[in-house]
Amino acid sequence: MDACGGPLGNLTAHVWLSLQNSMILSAAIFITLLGLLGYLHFVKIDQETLLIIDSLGIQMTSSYASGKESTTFIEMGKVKDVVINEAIYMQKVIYYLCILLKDPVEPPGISEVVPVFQSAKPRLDCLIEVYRSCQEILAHQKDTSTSP
Amino acid sequence: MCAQPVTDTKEAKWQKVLYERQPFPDNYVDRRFLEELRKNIYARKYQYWAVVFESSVVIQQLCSVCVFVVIWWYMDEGLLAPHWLFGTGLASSLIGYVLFDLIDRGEGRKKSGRTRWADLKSALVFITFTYGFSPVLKTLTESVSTDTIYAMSVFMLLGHLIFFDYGANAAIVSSTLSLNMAIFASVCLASRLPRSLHAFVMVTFAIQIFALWPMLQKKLKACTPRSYVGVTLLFAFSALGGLLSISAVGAILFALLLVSISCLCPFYLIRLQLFKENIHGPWDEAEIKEDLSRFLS
Amino acid sequence: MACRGGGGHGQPPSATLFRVSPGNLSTRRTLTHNICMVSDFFYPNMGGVESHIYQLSQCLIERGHKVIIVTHAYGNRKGIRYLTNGLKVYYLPLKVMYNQSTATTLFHSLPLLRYIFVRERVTIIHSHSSFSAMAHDALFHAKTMGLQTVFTDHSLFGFADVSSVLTNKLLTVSLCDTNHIICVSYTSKENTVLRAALNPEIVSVIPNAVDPTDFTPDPFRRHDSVITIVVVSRLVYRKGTDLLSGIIPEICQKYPDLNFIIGGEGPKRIILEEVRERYQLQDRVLLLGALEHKDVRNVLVQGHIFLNTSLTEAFCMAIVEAASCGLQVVSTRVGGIPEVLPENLIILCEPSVKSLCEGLEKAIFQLKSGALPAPENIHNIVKTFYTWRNVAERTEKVYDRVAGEAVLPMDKRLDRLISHCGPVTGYIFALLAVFDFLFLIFLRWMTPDSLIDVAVDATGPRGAWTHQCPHRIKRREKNKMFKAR
Amino acid sequence: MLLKAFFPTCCSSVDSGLLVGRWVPEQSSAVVLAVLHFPFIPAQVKELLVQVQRASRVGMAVLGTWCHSQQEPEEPLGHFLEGLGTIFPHDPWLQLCRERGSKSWSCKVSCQQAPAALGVPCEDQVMLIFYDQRKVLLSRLHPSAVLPDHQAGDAPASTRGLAAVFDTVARSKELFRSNQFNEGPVRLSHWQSEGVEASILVELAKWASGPVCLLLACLLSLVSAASTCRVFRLWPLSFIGSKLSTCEQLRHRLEHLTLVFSTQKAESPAQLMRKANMLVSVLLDVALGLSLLSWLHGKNRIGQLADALVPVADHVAKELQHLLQWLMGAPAGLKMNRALDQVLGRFFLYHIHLWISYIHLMSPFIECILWHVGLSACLGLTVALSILSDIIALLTFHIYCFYVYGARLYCLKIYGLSSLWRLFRGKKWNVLRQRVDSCSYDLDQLFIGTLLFTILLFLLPTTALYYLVFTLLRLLVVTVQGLIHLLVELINSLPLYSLGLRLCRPYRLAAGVKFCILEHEAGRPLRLLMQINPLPYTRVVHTYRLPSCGCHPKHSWGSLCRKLFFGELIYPWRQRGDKQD
Repeated sequence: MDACGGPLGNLTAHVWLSLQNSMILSAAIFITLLGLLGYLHFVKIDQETLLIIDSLGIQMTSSYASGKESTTFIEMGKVKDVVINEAIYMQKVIYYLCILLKDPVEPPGISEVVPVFQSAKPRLDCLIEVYRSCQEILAHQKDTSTSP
Repeated sequence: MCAQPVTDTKEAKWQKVLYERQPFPDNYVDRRFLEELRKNIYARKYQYWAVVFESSVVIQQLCSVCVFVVIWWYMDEGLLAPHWLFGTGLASSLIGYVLFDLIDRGEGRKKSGRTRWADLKSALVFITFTYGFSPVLKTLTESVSTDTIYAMSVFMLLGHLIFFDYGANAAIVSSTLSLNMAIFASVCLASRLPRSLHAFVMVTFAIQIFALWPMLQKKLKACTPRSYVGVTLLFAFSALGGLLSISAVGAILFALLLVSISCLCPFYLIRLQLFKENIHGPWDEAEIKEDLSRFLS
Repeated sequence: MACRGGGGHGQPPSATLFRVSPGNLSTRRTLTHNICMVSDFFYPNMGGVESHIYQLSQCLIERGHKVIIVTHAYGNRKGIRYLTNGLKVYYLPLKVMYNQSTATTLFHSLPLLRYIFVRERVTIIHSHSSFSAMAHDALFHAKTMGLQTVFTDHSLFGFADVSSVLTNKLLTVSLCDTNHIICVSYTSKENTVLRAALNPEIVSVIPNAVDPTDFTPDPFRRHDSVITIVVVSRLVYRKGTDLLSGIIPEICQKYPDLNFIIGGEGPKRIILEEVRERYQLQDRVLLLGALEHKDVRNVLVQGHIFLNTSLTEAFCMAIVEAASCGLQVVSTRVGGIPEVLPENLIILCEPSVKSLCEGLEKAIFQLKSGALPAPENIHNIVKTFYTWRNVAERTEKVYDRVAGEAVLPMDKRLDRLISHCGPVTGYIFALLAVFDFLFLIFLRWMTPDSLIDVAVDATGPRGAWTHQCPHRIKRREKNKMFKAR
Repeated sequence: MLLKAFFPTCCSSVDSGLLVGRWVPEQSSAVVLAVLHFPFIPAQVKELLVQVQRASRVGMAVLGTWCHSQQEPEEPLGHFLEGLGTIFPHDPWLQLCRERGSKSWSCKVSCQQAPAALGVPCEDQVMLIFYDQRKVLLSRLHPSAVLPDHQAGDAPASTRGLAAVFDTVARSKELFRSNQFNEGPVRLSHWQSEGVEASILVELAKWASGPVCLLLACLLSLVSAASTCRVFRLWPLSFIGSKLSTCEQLRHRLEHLTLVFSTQKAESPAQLMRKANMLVSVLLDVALGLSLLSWLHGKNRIGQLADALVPVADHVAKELQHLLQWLMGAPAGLKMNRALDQVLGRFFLYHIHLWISYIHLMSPFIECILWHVGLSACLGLTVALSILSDIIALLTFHIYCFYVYGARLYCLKIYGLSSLWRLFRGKKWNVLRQRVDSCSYDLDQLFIGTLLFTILLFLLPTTALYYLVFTLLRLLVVTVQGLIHLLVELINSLPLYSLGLRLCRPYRLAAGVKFCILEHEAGRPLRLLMQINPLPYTRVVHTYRLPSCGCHPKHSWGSLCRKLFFGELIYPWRQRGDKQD
């Protein structure tokens, strides 16, 4: 650097600076894009589905903004009940639907609580509707499994 | 009881009890409300001259600090030879030591059970350690700037004055901390002196004026108050004189400080007592007046 | 903890309304309130305030009101819980600063508290304990939101030292526009009126209560060959543990047939242990350590005399509990203690070792001469004194009165703060009140009240819990609560 | 209860026939495994079923009929199909029909025990679930705790839920194998495995693996016997062995190899997977090591390296000398105590001098040592890396010494200052009650204490600076060693085989299933497609991670900072008294 003094040195320094600037810029853009992709792929949930199939199980699907889907299926044999619960969430108190799983060791106990619609967080009236239909199916299930 | 007819309620007398249902609403305010309120029951009456006499402890301590700083200045300037100071200090210490026992005719010594051998041992320890460490002290703060040392010393001497045991019963008082801060300041200042002998003499002098002198003072004050006042006045004037030889402005300011502490502050204390309004009542937390430590010792 | 009732699954509401038991129906009133109790102190923490809130809430629920409790999270216990009879408790995730009291910034709790007040349609905020920062926060926010406020003071404060000067100023600010204040004894009322510079007309005295069925005497549990003195208190300076350390050797030297049982834990326990070692009283002074509330009765019934050495006390529950168990009570004459029990049931002494020893000797003499009434008789007298139903009735009257009052609008509130709390403090807190109001407007703009789901009532006139078979749930919940303790 | 029929997708377009499979009564589900085509002789069919049942220990039965035709089955055919039910008595009797060329399916269920319902179709009660036979056969459900009694034999009822379906399909491998080339008297349709050629190789490998394993196991047992020999238990050797990461790594690898080549058969799929993972990890390790070896030994790189090493060590020593000289001046304008500074500086300079002479003494042998060390790369990259780590530790021994001196001095000062500070305030530490009590000291105690306090306080910056500088150097070395160790750990513990399996055959590691609705119309059976939900990568790694050698401590950041502040020594290996944070 010190070999080429005068205007030439100045120029090279300038070019180098602008090059470095553009590199920084492109790196910033790249990182932002990467972050955005990551956000769309891992964080932003577009749609959540709850599928309850009589005598088979409950399937929860959440599809991300990038199109990735993640599915969890819970067999009916493990489901103890579906309930609406309240929780303090951030600076709010919300209602949420959750699935209670049976404890395999101690049947009347609950081993796990699986919350449903974690990102959508629907309001109570909507939850009640879902809850009623879930209860209908669960009640039907219980009737048929105990009667024969 | 709530079912009693209304005519009775007029005659029923309100009682300050909770266990009876009384025919009054819950938010009823009786004439006896707040009748147990007392004001200023623990307020003390102060005598002006008594307060002035008590303030002499503060004066003494201020003067001690002043004398110490003046002596240090003389040493630093080379106006005072260390031998001379050491000799004077030794002589005055011996006189003080004899006085200490003479004032109460050795009663305090008997009570504490401290032997003369222990005193000698302490004196030896002081002298040996100070003498042994004085070369270290000399080089200790070489690289530290003089301003830092001055700031530190001022801070430590102020701390010494704040935490000194003036006889008040407060949480902040800690005679140990006070003495330690004074020694720290003296070590800092001594390290600025030109030779290690100077440092040694300075630290010895600090011990005499900050540790031994207050002990003698306390005894003087307790046994012969009149001579104590005299000693205080003498000490204050000598400190003022020493300061005057360095700086006239400083001496005037110091004299003003002494006057304000010994005369003005007691006056204000007595005046402000008139505005005191302390509320007492049955809700106060009871104080345990007895000394309960006797059960444990 | 699930809200099964919330789904209203299958039960037609008209059918269940008639299933309410007749006893319940008789106490149901036309005017019911939605009450929110706020305090930092609640179960699983143990103490007088905690049990006061719990018992009062239970009795108010019984009388047909809707009651919820808001407190801060205790360890793992956070979120929303239901206790006996559908008493809903919000354990809010707020940071605890000192002595189980939350840190306050005066604003950070507003979003959550406002959300709860709106979704539960609360009409009256009832805060407890002047030590609780959350209670004061809630009062402040409730007044900003235009809700009626009631405050219960459970403690006494001096006026002499710096800390009490500061706290008294804060109490003045907090209570200057509170609708009504409840104190637990007349002494406490005088204290609170002086501290907060209040009009005594808006201060009611409603004592605490004990559940007399929990504290019944059992004379067979105690040995009549020796005299047993029971002390149950936290071992701290304010409870006079230092006095106790002086009394124990004095009395034990005088009476060889006398034992002490001391229940409770605290920093002063060490001096009791030292006294016990020094005077070789290991077999006569029994230190039980921390007691659970349900064990207190079992300890009390083992003794003949109950000793209370408190140095300050607004309303001493411990002596009422002891008297209810049929013990002769010896206590210091401090605070509201002289108001609590009639003279024939208590021996009052000055707070000094000498006076307390004399009181104890008098009690021992009475005991030996048989001048004391039987425990059963004492119990029968005491059990009529303080009941939670009575407390709830009287509190309800306060609510009725408060519900009719108008809440000060913002401008009047600011005027009152400035005129009532002194020039500096008044302006500062008026400014804070304005900030709070602006914050509330911002929150209302962020999440309008219409977007907040109305909570399903657990208690109250439309409560889901009152419509279900209460007994089954009661038992289950009770078990759960005991486990938590 | 709703009747669920699991039907393989590969059979959805085959000719009509009988449905062969297993009936799971607890869930009222019929798992169809194959379609048996017309014509057949009933006795042979029964014999086949008995045979398969014996081999797989699954209750096989004819579940019903399958009809794949142009139009709706005509009356006689319908009667015929119903009539078959009397030959193969089963309850309930399924009648599946599909019209050729269209997508309409129908299903009838007839129960024989209830005579009133005989032949009465109840179509809304049936659910058809299609599944891919191959994937279900090969996949393993996680968590595998659902199949604990895989070896226990005839207790298929104990597996619950969908695991039962998986179990049934997995056990009836026998059925799929026996009729691969349509030779038998009965004609079956089901999934047929491909890749026969590859399977020959696999068979060969299986044959060969037995003796190879035996041989290697013998060799390994010899090696391990040698390593446990008494000589290595003697004091200096055992101490060095426990501190050198090379020895740890070798021991770790030896364990791996003995496990992989043990002649015992893997008991469970998890164990098999573990073995495979270890094998792949060892193979990869050795491959990387060999490539490193070839790179090192080509073009005299060892010589270049050896030539470069001594100047580098010299250079480092020079730099250290400069650093010390800088510290002996007034570094960064700090107020140091000149006398102490000089003493410390000279002491460290003398050490560096010692070090340089040691290096120069060593320099003729370095190339030779490096050459031999390079050979160790054929044992694997991890071993080479561990040796590198050890060499770094040896070459920076002087830094370690400086660090220890600095830390000890600093630690002494800190503890002295903290107790003297208590004396300064008139307090003392009560050992019995573990708290600070107030105490009244004698005048001479106070005086000496304060004198020492002052001296220590003014000397502290000097010591602290030396400590700080050498701690930073030491931390640099430890960080480099830690990075190498991390790399070794990564190679050691990454379950490469499982990850590869997850990448190429996602269905092999199943986290569960998911369903797609194919047809949901009133009056027709609900048709669902069952797909396999693969295990996420994080869980694959978590489940199949190989245990690491665990000779390194895991400090929490807080405790590390605390130790650094108080001048306690930090080591890259675990101390005896250390607890894992």
